[in-house]
Amino acid sequence: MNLIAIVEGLLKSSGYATMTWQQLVMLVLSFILMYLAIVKQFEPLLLLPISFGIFMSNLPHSGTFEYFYQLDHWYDAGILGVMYMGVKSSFFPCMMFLAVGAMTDFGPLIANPISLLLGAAAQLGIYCAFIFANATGLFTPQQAAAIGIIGGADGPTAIYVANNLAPELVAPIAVAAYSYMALIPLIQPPIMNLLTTDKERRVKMKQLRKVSKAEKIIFPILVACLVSLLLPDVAPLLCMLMLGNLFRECGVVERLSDVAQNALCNICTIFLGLSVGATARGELFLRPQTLAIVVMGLAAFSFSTFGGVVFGKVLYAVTGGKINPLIGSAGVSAVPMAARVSQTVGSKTDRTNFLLMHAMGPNVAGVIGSAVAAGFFLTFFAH
Amino acid sequence: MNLIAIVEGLLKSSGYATMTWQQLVMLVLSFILMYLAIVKQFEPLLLLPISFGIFMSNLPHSGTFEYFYQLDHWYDAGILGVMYMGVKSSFFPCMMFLAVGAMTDFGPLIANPISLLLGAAAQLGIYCAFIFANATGLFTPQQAAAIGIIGGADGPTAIYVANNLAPELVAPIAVAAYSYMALIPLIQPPIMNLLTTDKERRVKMKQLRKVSKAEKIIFPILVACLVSLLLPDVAPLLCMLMLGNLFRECGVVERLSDVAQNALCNICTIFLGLSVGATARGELFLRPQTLAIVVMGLAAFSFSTFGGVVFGKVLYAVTGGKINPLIGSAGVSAVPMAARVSQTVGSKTDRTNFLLMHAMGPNVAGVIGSAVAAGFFLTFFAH
Amino acid sequence: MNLIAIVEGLLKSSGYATMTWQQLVMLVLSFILMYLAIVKQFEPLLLLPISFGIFMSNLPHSGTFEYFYQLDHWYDAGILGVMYMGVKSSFFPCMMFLAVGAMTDFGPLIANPISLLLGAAAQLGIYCAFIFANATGLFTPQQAAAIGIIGGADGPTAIYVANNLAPELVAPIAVAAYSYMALIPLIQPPIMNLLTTDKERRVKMKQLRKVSKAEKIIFPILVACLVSLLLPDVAPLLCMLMLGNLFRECGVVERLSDVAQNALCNICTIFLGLSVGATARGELFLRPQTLAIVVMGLAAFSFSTFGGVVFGKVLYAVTGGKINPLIGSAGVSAVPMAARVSQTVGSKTDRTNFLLMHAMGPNVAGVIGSAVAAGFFLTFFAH
Amino acid sequence: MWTSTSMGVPESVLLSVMGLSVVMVTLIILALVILVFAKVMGSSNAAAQSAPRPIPDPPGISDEVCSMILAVICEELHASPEEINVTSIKELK
Amino acid sequence: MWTSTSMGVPESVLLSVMGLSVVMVTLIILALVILVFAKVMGSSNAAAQSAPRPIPDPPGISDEVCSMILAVICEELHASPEEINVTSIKELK
Amino acid sequence: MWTSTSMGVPESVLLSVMGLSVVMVTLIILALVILVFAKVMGSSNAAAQSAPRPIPDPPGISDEVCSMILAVICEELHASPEEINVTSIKELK
Ligand code: NA
Ligand code: NA
Ligand code: NA
Repeated sequence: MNLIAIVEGLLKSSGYATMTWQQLVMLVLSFILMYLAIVKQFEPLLLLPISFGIFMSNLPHSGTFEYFYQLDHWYDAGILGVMYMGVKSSFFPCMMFLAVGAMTDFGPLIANPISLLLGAAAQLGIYCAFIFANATGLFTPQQAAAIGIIGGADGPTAIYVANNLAPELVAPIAVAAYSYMALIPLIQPPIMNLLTTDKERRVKMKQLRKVSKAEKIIFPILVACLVSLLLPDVAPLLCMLMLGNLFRECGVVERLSDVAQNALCNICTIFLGLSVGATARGELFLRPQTLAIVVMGLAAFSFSTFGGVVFGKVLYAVTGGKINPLIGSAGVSAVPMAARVSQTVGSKTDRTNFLLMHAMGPNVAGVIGSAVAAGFFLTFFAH
Repeated sequence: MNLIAIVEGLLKSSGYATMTWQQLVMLVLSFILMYLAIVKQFEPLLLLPISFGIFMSNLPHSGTFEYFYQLDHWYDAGILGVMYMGVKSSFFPCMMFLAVGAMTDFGPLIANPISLLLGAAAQLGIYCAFIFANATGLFTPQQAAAIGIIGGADGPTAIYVANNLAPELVAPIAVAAYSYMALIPLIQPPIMNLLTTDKERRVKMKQLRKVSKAEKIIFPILVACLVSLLLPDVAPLLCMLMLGNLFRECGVVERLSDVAQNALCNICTIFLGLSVGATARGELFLRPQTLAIVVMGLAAFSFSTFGGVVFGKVLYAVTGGKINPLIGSAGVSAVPMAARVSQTVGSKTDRTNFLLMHAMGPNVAGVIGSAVAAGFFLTFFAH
Repeated sequence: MNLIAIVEGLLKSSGYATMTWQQLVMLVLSFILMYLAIVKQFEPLLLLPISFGIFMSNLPHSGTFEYFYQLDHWYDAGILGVMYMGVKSSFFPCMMFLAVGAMTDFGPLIANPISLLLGAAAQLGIYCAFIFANATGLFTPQQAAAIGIIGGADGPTAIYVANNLAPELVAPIAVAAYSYMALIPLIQPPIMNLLTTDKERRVKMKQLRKVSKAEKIIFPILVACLVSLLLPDVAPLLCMLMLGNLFRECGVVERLSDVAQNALCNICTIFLGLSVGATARGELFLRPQTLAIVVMGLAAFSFSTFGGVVFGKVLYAVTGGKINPLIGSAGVSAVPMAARVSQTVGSKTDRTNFLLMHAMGPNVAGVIGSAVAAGFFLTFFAH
Repeated sequence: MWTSTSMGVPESVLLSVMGLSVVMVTLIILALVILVFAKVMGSSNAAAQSAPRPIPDPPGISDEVCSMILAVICEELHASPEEINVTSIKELK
Repeated sequence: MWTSTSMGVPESVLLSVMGLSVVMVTLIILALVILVFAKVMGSSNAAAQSAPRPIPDPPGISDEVCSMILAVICEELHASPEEINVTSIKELK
Repeated sequence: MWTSTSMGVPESVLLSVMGLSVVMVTLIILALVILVFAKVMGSSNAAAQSAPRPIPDPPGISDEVCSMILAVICEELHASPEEINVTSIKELK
């Protein structure tokens, strides 16, 4: 042993000496995503951990991420590899939906069940992206389905489906989904303005009825039961969503509702983000497919908006002008961003038009709609 | 592929087509338990997750629960199956006891150590139920022991023992234990009134001495040490209880005491409840044994109350009327419900009689008593 | 079966009958550590769980701790054995560093980058202890390296390195590290007074410049990137530290920063402490090596202090008296204890001299310095 | 159900039509069930009025805080709590 | 210790008597140890009095809130905080 | 890199010198990068002044509490909220 040998060994094992060009590109990409998360505030709660996961995983020899199920000992998978157990088992997406449920008020939807139709129509983009993805020939149908679900604009649903149908695409799908959710205020308004007339945008909707506590308690149980029986494959996700909502509405388990929304949710957010990001290894991520996913994600969001607004116009016509078509775009979910966009576009045409509460109905319906769409794909492709 | 084939496939795989009668009964049962938890407020913190676990697990094909240790890959066990790892390893019951310890003030017990005798006497029901269960011939002695522990009126102890001696009975035992704990205000008063005279119920006990901080700190260490050495099998449970209490009393680890009582406790409550409920699969649950467990659980609670009150009468006689026998019933534990029942029954006879603090002694002693009883059974049957 | 047989069986399986002398000694040792933690307040947040882990693990037959990876079924490892999974996988030390990062303000270091040199010099003790440990012939070089890192005065770093290079020594190393961190106010002042002149101690340093938000955000990313590339083996630990700091400084993920500092940190503290303590089984712990570790830990702390102060004197000379050498001792880290010691010693000489903020720079630099030293050892010995 | 590793556009379109129909039908059923349910609950509005929920405290104005404020005011006016009657505390945004 | 898959009533009763005795004896020992301990600690009351614990703030009335209320009152009366002396804040239920 | 199960003192010293050098060099590089960075950011002080961070509310005085206190005072003085103008609320320690 001598000094020179030590220095040589150090340098050889250092990341500076062994970095591949893919890793370098991924590091730069992770910095860009951090910038978008912190400075542009693109869904920072998830994009910041995801980008840091990409960063850590692409540091050469860092040993922070291995697929634990490919190893003899799971505990050698590295810090992010250990966290990935919660993704592989679908535990984290389910916990995220538990939190979403506990944070969501389904009142506006129960008061106005027609919202559900808008929430259904705004899943159009899922299928458009699915068709496009199949048409490119770059993807298996399973992968195409996972890409389509980006159009559902629900992070946990997208990650859950990707994890079950195309685990190798979890990272680009998650990044695309959360990025476009942050971009909703840019993507939707032009489409909404293009499709609606000034008169339609001025429609003021009548105030929603009050929803009784009993209805709010029974609603999540009812939805969980009916949908899970129809599409068993989406039961874990949907039941967790509805359990969270039951915690919220039943009024006797404040403690559980609180922990689901806060400590548990935040812990899972960190681990989910980091380990999803960690799957984005340069050699797999830097392929034409990733670019195709980004393009199709945008298409999915656009067509979902299109579907929601056009169906809103149909309802406007059918109801004789009682429904403002602008609330249709909120059906893509991305709670509560999309509902706020409806409000903003509406109030730009008429400052006294408050659409927010009416848009919340389709908005939360979109969460259920995406879950149903996910269940259909899972039933069809997972067996 | 054609439309009809898709529809056919969907329907065939749907839960509506494949539901068994047992699953239907279990779904209805889960709704009843939800009703009891939410509307009647039967220990909702645990019964609501348990009932939802039953609901999810009995949805056909939902894939929410498999026994992970029977699979090649634990991560395919479903969301509730993954949570069940914390039950199988006895992690959750221990964490619940950590929380109980951090919430419990053993001051009244230290001030009046005779409480410990009442806490011991009120374990009578454990042994009565154990004898009855053996007499039916429906159960193995291990199962009988697990059923007996229902009479201890401590959820975590019951789940811990059931998990170690009769894992197939965890669900009915947990449901029975928590249900009867919620019913304590109905079960105990008639027995208490029947067994005591008006004169006994009017006894006013002298105020408890103040307990020094040092005593409170040394108490948990002392109990953990003495009992764990005598009955090593109950050490995990009892040490966690006493560690929680040490966190509380030592005054230098507020952070740990707080997290044990709140975030950690609430997270474990959700997971424990859901996964315990999930073990209640229809084909196993809907057997005569379950009914027998329900009956014997009631017997266990009744005889425990009987034991506590009768021993209270003995102490009343021995001390020349210084002990109010009503505090004996609090020895079943079910903290702090049973102590409140003592207070209520006492103040019905004499409005100026405040028994609550005196009943807290036997009440918390009952927790230790049940743990000792559990340790005895585990020593005898687990090896 | 008869009464006598039962009693006999009970007694035979009881801990009173089967306790070894080593276990007895360990129980007494655990009580002493509890006393130090509670009454003397020696880093109680970790020493209390560690001492309770020692207590539980050395109760005969308690079944609270087995090495899970030596068993057929991990879930039979006992409550502390299950927790140990988070140590074995290095998960808990990384989470502790996430919390430390989220609690640390690197502002004083960024404002005065020369602090980094003091943070480097105060790692001297690491290498002294490493040389001593090798000289005794009692330890392998891996063990010697793990012992040396005690001198870094960072609990998570010490546990991380010990876990990777010498898992059998995790317990004594952790106990030594946390004990000496608590003793810093006794260990450092004599050395500081011995090495510095009155004039040096009176140096008042000029106020630190304000650090912009952008610098604070970029700093953790920069450090994580540069150091992880140079020494990939320490990447998991260092990246987590810097991620925590990024959560803190970026200002857009309050929720994540909060959970990292509180719920997640506290939960991991309990589990880490208990399971690290549990590895201290009497038959392994009560060896001359343990005593040697205790002695060398003290040497490591002393020489680190020495290194920091002497380098402070060098800087004092080089800068013409602008640097107060007392802030050098803070470079051992042990945040914020060591910085407070600098403040106290300084203000004893001149009541108007406020060194605290200036000492915070070397103090937090010491955390990075220890991590770099750890990375060097890991690179050299782990492969 | 699908076993091939690729899917042509016609099948994709067919499956998409099918999928969107499933979503639509499911959510329509849900909407109907909710409507039926609201009727069954005895025309919800009436029900809601006949069993008014206890109004939860507006966040941030807990009982303790209110009574504390009252106590301070009493201190200041040298009045006893019984003499003062706070009819309502309004939160201003 | 028990290996058979069933247990008759006599054995059950015997084991139960045994079990209840173990519980009783264990808790009696604990009670005695506590009593001894209280004596050893030098008649606990004296000890407790010599080292009174600091009384924790009643929950819900934190220092900040109190001082804030004081500040508001000062604002209102155009008085400085030093002129007003809040002797106590009582929580009303 | 090291495979033997023991290490003599000379090698230990050599490795230690090496290790301390690595620590020193790494942290010096970091220090330099930070210095360069501070320069690049256009002399940080100027930058910090040109983009002042929004001052967060002092903990414990949330908007709701303030407006609530205002409401109580209005109640007491029979004044409407618009007539009163709270210029600042100071927290006293
Ligand atoms: Na959606
Ligand atoms: Na009990
Ligand atoms: Na250090």
